[in-house]
Amino acid sequence: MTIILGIFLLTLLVIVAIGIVQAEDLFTGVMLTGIFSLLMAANFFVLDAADVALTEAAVGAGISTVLLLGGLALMPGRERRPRKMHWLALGVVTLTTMMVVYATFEKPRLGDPQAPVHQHVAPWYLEMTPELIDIPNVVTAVLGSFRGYDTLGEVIVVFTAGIGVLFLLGLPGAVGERRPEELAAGRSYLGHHLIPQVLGTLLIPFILLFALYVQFHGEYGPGGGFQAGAIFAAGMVLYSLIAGEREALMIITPRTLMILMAGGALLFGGVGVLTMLLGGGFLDYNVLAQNPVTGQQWGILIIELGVGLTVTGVLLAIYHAFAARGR
Amino acid sequence: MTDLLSWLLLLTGSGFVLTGGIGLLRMPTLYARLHAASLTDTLGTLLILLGIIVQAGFTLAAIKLIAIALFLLLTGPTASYALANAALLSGAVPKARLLDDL
Amino acid sequence: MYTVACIAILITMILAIIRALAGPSVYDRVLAVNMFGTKTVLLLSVVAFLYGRPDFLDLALAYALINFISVLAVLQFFENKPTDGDRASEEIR
Amino acid sequence: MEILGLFNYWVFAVLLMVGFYAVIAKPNMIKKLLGLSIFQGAVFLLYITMDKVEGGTAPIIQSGVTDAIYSNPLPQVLILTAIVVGISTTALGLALVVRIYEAYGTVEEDETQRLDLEE
Repeated sequence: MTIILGIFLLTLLVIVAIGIVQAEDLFTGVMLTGIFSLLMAANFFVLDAADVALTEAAVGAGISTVLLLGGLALMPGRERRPRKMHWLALGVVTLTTMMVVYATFEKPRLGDPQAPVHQHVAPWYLEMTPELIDIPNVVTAVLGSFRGYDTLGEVIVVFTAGIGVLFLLGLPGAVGERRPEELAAGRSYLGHHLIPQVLGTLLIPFILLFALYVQFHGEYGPGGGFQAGAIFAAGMVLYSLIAGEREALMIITPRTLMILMAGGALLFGGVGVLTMLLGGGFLDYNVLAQNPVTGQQWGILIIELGVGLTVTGVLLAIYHAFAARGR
Repeated sequence: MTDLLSWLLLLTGSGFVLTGGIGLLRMPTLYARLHAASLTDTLGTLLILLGIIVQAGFTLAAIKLIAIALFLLLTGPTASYALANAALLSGAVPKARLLDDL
Repeated sequence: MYTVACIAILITMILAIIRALAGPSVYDRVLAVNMFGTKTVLLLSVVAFLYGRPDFLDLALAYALINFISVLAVLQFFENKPTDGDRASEEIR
Repeated sequence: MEILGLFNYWVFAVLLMVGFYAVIAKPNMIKKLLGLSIFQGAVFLLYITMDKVEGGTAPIIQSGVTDAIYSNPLPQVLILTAIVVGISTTALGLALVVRIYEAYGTVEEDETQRLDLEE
């Protein structure tokens, strides 16, 4: 059953991917990217990766379509020369596909417990997590503690990408800096649509609450800072859509966005420095409390919070940068 | 008894979901497709989720499923509204109204 | 039992993808994407029970909560960019 | 049936190359970005395929269950972070394209090259 479901979803994935590449209208391409992301999440779920599927869901449903549309609104929506085949490229691509497919015959089959990837550190993680950290979600344990350096690096990358977007597009200034008529001219929100407005106002608290649940429940079920940050940002994007960007920027001001972006990464790094000051290694949470296991749990809780803050800040700042450019 | 009820809900739900899919594919105009897809979407979804809730009994999972059903019940029609509005805004006039104008 | 619902949902997914690829107007595609989103929520809920790990319903909950944001973004996109010549030509049939 | 165990890898290969085709053959930069995200998706799929263990379940330890088989947590950690990094970098690319459009008035690669040569 599982394997048939998987094959089915993967085939759809390939069809949609070809559809994206062949779409003449870029808007169509962006919409198909939405389906691509949904299929990806379903595939991850079928392959027993609940955390990854939740991340794909949070990012794909709430953020990526909105961002791509925000970029597309600033430029013409069509490719100039639709549907021209590039024969050389097609040849190269076909040849490489065949080579990669040939190479896969050496790979272990799907789900083979003897595959090399399952022989290395993974069994150790699965075995030692209950003893050393004592939280049910091994993915969170590996993310926060065993491979904390990695995660810190990724957070810095996200932060850098956010800074890069702000360098290129500029963050909208504080609300006072804009002339009122300038703000009134851009009717870039859905305030006059009553139904989305009422419903959005109703749902935003639930979305934000759910984001907090995902953030702090990450040690017990699928979730964590990355997912929670994306969901929280999606909630604020929804607010920005229905109440106007100006209102949204009054709640989370550009200054606050900066503090969120940098603060999260600093919090993460700060925990590392703190553990060093307390006599442990960098990001060695054992020293944070009397009991090493409690220390580990505290450390993971704090760094996940840092991750969540940075991801929220970066995604929101990127959204506002694109939206402000459109006015 | 529970099994029978849950079977019934899941089967009718699946029927509605399929009808919606066929309607989405086969209806002749955009607004007809919108109509076919949005109505069956809400009903079929609710029935299937109810069918699972009956199976789950009174657990945390059931509460989550009720929340999912509630949110889908709210967001589905809103999305349809937003979509129809976007279509209308960019000048796609329903066919029936075109006939009236003649 | 879940398998029947699963198959119905998967067939509907194919139909939605055909509509999304065929168009003809952009709104048909958005409609198909939206419908595909609801079907994914259903599929995830059903599969979570099929696998016997109902604690993974969080995933379906996330989709149920935030999937319609993209449709609202589409509405806003067309409000800001009313009718450009390209799109008017492929209007509704 | 045994050979179907490789199907995920074949899909990975095809997706990878579909994305790559968009990057090298399509002149439109937004299309290139979409191709890049397909490419990214293919890599995610490869990693997540490797985490699957037959008869296993997601690596969230169930209390009271001792004989459960869990899938490999390591690829999941790598890809979980990579998805968020992926959307940030896509946004960065999109920002670059927006600036290119503002400077050249087009997002077609060959046209920007021609405009560069004319200067």
